[in-house]
Amino acid sequence: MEFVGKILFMAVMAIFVQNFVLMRFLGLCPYIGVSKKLDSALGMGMAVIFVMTMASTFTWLIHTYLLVPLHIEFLQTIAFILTIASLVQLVEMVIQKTAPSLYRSLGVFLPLITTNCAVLGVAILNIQSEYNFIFAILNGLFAGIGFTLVLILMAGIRERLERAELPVSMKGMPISMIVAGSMALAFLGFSGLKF
Amino acid sequence: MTLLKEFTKGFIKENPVFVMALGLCPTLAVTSSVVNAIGMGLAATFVLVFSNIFISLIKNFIPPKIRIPAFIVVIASFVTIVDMVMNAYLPAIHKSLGLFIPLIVVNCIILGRAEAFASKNNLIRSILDGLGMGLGFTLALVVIGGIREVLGAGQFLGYNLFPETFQPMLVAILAPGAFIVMGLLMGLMNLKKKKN
Amino acid sequence: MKYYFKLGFVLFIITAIASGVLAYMNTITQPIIEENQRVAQEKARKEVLPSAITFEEVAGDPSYYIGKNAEENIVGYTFVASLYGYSSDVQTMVGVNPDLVIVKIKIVSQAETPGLGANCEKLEFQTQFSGMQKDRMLVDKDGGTIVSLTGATITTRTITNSIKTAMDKLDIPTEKTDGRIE
Amino acid sequence: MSILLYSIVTLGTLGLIYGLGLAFASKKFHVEIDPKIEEINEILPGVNCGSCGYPGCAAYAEAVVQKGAEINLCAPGGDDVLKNIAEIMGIEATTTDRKVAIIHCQSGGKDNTNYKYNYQGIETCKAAILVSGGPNACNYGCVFQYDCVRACKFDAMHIDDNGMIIVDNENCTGCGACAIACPRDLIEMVSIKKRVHILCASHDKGAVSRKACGNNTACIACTLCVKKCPVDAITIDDNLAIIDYDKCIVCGMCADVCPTSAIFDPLKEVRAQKKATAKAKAEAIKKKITEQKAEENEKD
Amino acid sequence: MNDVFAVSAAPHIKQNISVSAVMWQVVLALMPALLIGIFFFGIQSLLLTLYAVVAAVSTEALIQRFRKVPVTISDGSAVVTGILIAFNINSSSPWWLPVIGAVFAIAIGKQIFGGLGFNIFNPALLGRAFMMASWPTLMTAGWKATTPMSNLFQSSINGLRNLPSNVPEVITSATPLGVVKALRDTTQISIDMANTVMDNLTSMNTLQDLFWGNIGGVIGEVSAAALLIGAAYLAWKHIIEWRIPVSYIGTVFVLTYIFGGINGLFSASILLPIFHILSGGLILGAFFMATDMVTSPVTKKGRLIFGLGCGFLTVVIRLIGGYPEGVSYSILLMNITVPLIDRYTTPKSFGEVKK
Amino acid sequence: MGLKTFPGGIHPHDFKDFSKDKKIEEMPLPQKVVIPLSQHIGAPSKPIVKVGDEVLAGQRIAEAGGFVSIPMHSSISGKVTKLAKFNHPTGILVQGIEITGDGEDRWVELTDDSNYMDLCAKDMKDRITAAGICGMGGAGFPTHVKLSPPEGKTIDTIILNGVECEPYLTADYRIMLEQAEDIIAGLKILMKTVDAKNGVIGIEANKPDAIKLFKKLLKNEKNIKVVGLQLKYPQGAEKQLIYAATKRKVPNKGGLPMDVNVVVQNVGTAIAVYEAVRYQKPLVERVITVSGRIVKEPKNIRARIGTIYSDLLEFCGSTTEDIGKVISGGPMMGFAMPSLETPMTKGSSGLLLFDMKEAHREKEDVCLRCGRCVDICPMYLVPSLIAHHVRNDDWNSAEKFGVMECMKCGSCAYVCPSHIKLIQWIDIGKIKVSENRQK
Ligand SMILES: Cc1cc2nc3c(=O)[nH]c(=O)nc-3n(C[C@H](O)[C@H](O)[C@H](O)COP(=O)(O)O)c2cc1C
Ligand SMILES: Cc1cc2nc3c(=O)[nH]c(=O)nc-3n(C[C@H](O)[C@H](O)[C@H](O)COP(=O)(O)O)c2cc1C
Ligand SMILES: Cc1cc2nc3c(=O)[nH]c(=O)nc-3n(C[C@H](O)[C@H](O)[C@H](O)CO)c2cc1C
Ligand code: SF4
Ligand code: SF4
Ligand code: SF4
Ligand code: SF4
Ligand code: FES
Repeated sequence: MEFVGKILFMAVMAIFVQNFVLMRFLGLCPYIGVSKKLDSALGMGMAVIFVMTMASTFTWLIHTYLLVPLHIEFLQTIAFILTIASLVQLVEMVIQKTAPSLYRSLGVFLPLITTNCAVLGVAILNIQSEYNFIFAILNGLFAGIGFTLVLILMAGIRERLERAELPVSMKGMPISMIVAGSMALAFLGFSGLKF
Repeated sequence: MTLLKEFTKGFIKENPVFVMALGLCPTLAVTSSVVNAIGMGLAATFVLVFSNIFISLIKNFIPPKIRIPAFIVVIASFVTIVDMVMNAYLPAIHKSLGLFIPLIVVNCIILGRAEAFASKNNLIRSILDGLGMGLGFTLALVVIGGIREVLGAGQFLGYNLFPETFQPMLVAILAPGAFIVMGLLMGLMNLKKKKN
Repeated sequence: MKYYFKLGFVLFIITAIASGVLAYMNTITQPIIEENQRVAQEKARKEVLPSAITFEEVAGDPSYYIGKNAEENIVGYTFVASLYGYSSDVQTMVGVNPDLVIVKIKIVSQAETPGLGANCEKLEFQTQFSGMQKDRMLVDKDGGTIVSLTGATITTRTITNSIKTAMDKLDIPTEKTDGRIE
Repeated sequence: MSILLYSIVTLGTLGLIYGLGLAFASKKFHVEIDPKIEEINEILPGVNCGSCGYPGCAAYAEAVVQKGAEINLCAPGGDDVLKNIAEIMGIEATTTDRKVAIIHCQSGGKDNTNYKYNYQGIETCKAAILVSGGPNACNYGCVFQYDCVRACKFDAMHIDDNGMIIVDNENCTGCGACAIACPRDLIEMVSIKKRVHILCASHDKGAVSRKACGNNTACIACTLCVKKCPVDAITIDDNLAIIDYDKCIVCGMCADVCPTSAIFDPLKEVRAQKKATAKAKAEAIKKKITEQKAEENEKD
Repeated sequence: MNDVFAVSAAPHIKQNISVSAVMWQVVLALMPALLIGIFFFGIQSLLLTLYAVVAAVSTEALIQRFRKVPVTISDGSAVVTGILIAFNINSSSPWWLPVIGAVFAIAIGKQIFGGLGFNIFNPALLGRAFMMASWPTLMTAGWKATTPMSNLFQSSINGLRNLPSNVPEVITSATPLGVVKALRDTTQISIDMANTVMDNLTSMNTLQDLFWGNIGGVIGEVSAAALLIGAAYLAWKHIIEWRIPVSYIGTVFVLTYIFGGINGLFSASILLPIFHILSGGLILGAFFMATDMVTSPVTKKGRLIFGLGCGFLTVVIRLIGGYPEGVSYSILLMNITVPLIDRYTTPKSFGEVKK
Repeated sequence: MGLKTFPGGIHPHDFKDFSKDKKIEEMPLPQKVVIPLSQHIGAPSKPIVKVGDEVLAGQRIAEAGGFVSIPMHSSISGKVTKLAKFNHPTGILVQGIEITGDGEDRWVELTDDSNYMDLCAKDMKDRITAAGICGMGGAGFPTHVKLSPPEGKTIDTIILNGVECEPYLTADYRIMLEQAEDIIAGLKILMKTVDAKNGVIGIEANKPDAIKLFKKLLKNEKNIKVVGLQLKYPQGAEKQLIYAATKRKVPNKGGLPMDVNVVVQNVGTAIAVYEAVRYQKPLVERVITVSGRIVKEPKNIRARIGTIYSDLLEFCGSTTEDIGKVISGGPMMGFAMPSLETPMTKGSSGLLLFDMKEAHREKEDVCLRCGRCVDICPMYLVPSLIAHHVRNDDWNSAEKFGVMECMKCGSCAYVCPSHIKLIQWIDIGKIKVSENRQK
């Protein structure tokens, strides 16, 4: 029971209270870049959830069974990014070959993910927070879900903003930033959540 | 393009933050104070310059298929160096920048410059480009950090600007403030561009 | 196939060089970093338990240090209390005398809201804990005497509770020492 | 020192494994993408105007490479883009003749044209013509709600003081967006060199259309132009003169004879100037001759 | 007879209604609450409201002038925003608080999106969230429950102070919701005492005070009765529709009944949900802010979902969140989801679906 | 009373007091009529007379132009004076036949077949076809087509539409009071032609005397029901009426009444059918309401088809103030006309005159997203979104959101606080989408 409670708490923290995008400033580039259309946002979100979970898994293994025993934790950054980059590329190639339709809706976003702070961020945070293997994977999953949630919400809003008579100089990036800020203001409502 | 222009283009015209909107995460995350902004800016500049140097040196030996992984290794190495050095000699700033130092690796500015510039240009130009872009990045960070620190804490570089009774607008140094200040600055840039 | 081995080889070379350089850098910086951390902790311990000269680590969960003065007498203990506050883990270094009366506390790590919870780093706030005992330690909102930070009751409660739970968990040998100080 | 060794070995091995893994994967899961698509996409202007008939530049690039679409469809890109695409595709470029928009109505502008009722509704042409056949007295003419101007992405259509629409031939790329937007089909794309056109689209009888036209420049189907045209480029179709641009040689004769000035001659001023200089020359010669004669007379 | 008739597309008759009529009626409907606010908190509340309204209206005018678009301040929407900003602060706030709040609300909350009809977030609530994040102490402390004018009433909170003197200061919080929050947060109080306090809070007396407004709180939320009068007027004029308020309040009712008690599920008396509904900004939020048409779904089903979501989030924040009150955040959070709700609740056209 | 209704809809002020209690008056013979050749949905009729021909009232002057078309008859006796394009209530120019009257009102011979109910269904239908009847409720769909369901479709119920939910109009109300027996006779004929077992007459609650009258007359008819309906616009719209009266839902996306075994006809149509079958009298006259605040004497007039509106107005004593707007039909769905020199058609149910103030239409504001239009749309559409997509030339989305399902009842535009001309946008959308579909 306690275990379930812990997982629930972790989920709520990662998705709402400490949302990766709005509160931790991780993964902003795709958040702004791929939120123009709901369909792409969904594709990107799914891709990110997948990659973040995978990355959490592999980086945790590498850290725990390679870097720590050999006392070469200082290679963390370089080992993690290599792992993530290769992982993403591998996934991309596999999907492209085996599921072309999935690739068309999802795969195009994969290269973007390599340079997404959120993925490397969650890998490092897992280590910093000293999560065990299960929690590390789950944290990756929840962080990805949190990212996807705000990405989709943002995409919905931006599709509606297409209809708005915005001041010309606010179109595009600037208004997205303002929306993100307003979303962050609203998400402050979750802060202090405890149970 | 003259060498001077190569250097200065990153300040305003091709400013990586305002114009190209790259590297948004550190831009917003570390600009709650000017000190952090400078720290981050200089760290990124260091990585930019040295990875540019390195990449323009080794570009001819790298087969195109593994160009990206190779660049990433180079960049990651410099990032790790910065990380270690700052931790050793500037522990305070290192602590407040926290996670975002290793994340310089994935900062799109750096990989972007390596890809788009250093892998195609000679050493001198690459250095100037890296330096210019890095300083442009720093400049942007300092501007944002300055605004946020003054509004949100009533301070600049840690010095109080206002009398004790002043109640600063806290939101400016919180997450929402970061986004909104950034959005307004970008809008302002657009407005100016339109006027010209 | 040969081509691919070449690719792998180039990547190998690059990573090898990189890791070599990094390993070298690490040998230079690592001691400094560790020293920094040690000094910082030592300083913090000194700060919360000024009468101690040397500290002796006692492993446990959480671990604590026994502070001894020049005469090798136990003058108190220090430990780190930590709990999740408003938006971050707040870590407090606590120094207690052998009677478990707080000598001093110091917030060593927090990322609470600047201007609110972050004010817990202010001296005025920290000094009010000096001289407190576990059961008397209560935030004003809960009927105690600890004046909470304006607009940051949560942080205040967090710190107070974290110290309490840490004290509960510590199994400091209760035998009294004669070498009383202060 | 062992750390150094560990580092090199670990990371090197990681690098090696990843490199090999990717290499292997890239071979196993290789998918051919035509690099030409990318190249063409980069050359295209990227305005996504749709004048090529594809949903955006990227789609056009794909269509060129994979479906063998015509390479001269991009109007905004013009000859430069055409040449570049031709180069990439290795095809001989056939340069497009630059076309611009002309408007077959000049009924005096929004403020001067005649109206049959006071239109109260949304301000678009396509809506206005649906309400009782359009507010203007002429059932064929421009309703001046400026759908065409809004459709133009290149700022090539301007509204003058009278509310009349002027095509800016400099900016016009010939994309044809305005022609599609106009619900009265008043806009036609013609070669910039052949901009002679009828300033009227009314198929009403002469008297009716003349009364309705705010500018009195209606085509009344008097057939004078038809008779005058040296290459028989003009025909009358249901009370309206139509120019066949395959035949038109831009001589401007039709415009000269039109009793209602309903034909636009782009070279009118040039011609007038030419005429003036010719006249001046002739006069000079005449003068010279008279002078000579006078001299001769004097001599006599 | 004039020579040209007017011609337009059908329909040729039109309901006598316009944007400005709607807005000014909302202003009218907010007046009872303002009057009660002035009655309990003094003339200061009126001044604060005026500051906010003037700031909102002039910001709107300035920005529209700058953007060179028609100035539409006469439509009254900025006035509504201004009033609601002032309604969201307490009467002892400094004058600049509502002013800055209103400027932010109009500039960032509304005009930057293109003005009326295009904003995603409820401007007044965005303004409130902004003030809350910027000056949390001003926004949460310093409630003044009564002024000399209303001394005739006995504040329920004062009534609570008559409890045994060993009740810690935990319940000195000036708003009833603050008390509930403190009860849930603190571990320093015995179960018995907590139950006594709870019982006191949900007593008929307290509820009456909540209903009439004899409590601490922000200017606009103080009297449920006054707000309900305004809401009834709007409902009668068909300006607000039942779905959002009903699903919102209904959800709060059910959830607080199930989870609201301090001794586990279903431990609350049936009066607790009523206490939750009457206290805090729920009535103000449910009838005047969640119903803001610009920032709520256009479809009927969507509005039900919207109300449901608001109710759920409000209860979550009140019971386990960091704040005693969750109305404004919950509405803001639901504002974010409106485009998606609209998208997925588009009704199917009338008629049996053809196979 | 358990009044029935449909979901959605609005409650506009009904303005029927102007003409509600005015008995139907016979319009004196006009000097001139213009018979447009498109008075109905479907192919235009083909003229069979030349300029100069002498014609009698009731004489066929144009043939049906196809199956979905009707023949036209001269409505007065006189001479054909012009074959040209004339104004049409919809505002466009339409081919028509002008007949200048001789003032004598000479008719073709009419029969009186009192045993008309013994005719077989086919003969009845033939007479209806020959009489050139198209729906008189406004849409103008040829009646004989509705009465010829394709193989496999059966009709079990005929609904007579006596709703007249449009404000101002009272023509149907008056004929229901004054010609109730004819209407019932027409209904019985209609039922026989398609072998329908049930008849329903739907009447709105604001005509209680009509409901009472029909209830009385139909006391002994087991298979004909009178259904009282709540007062709500657009109760008279076909799908809504069918739902209100029978709880049947016509399928969306292009479903027709016959898909739920129903045919709906206007009460006026029923009279025309009765006269056509019994007397073989073609459709050459109808009742029209002339109304409006500024009309001197608002009236319900029985007038010949093709009468020029200005003549009708003169018969009502012209107006008291300057005319701002002239509407053919009801105020919700009728057409504003640029000119009064326009002939009335078989579908013309009203002529309304507005002064300048009533004619004034506000400019559009931006959409408030208030959702009123969504709430009241009886077709469950999202008019604001459709309008937005049309505005942006996004025809696919417009189609996806159901432009083609809209019946243009105008309720949405009526309630919009931002004065958005929703119907106008939807109209553009309909045209573009059907153009695209044809491609
Ligand atoms: C933007 C923001 C930041 C906040 N930061 C803190 C904080 O760092 N620490 C804290 O204890 N409460 C914080 N709060 C919580 C509020 O101040 C809240 O009032 C708190 O629950 C206790 O209030 P009190 O101290 O007035 O009783 C914050 C609130 C907001 C809106
Ligand atoms: C919005 C709307 C309102 C209508 N109102 C009426 C009405 O009040 N009376 C009527 O007879 N027909 C009305 N109609 C027309 C009917 O839908 C239908 O066409 C008619 O009853 C069929 O009879 P008909 O063919 O005899 O005209 C309305 C149509 C629409 C779209
Ligand atoms: C029923 C109703 C509720 C409203 N509620 C708010 C509100 O909560 N906050 C606000 O700023 N404006 C409100 N307005 C005014 C207006 O809709 C608001 O300024 C728009 O959100 C600005 O685009 C309301 C208007 C109406 C008709
Ligand atoms: S829209 Fe018309 S005027 Fe504008 S560029 Fe295209 S063709 Fe020329
Ligand atoms: S679109 Fe056609 S009708 Fe409209 S303004 Fe242009 S030319 Fe005139
Ligand atoms: S969308 Fe069509 S059917 Fe719906 S209310 Fe508007 S006009 Fe009527
Ligand atoms: S009624 Fe008008 S303002 Fe309201 S949602 Fe519909 S179109 Fe928009
Ligand atoms: S800097 Fe681009 S995702 Fe973080």
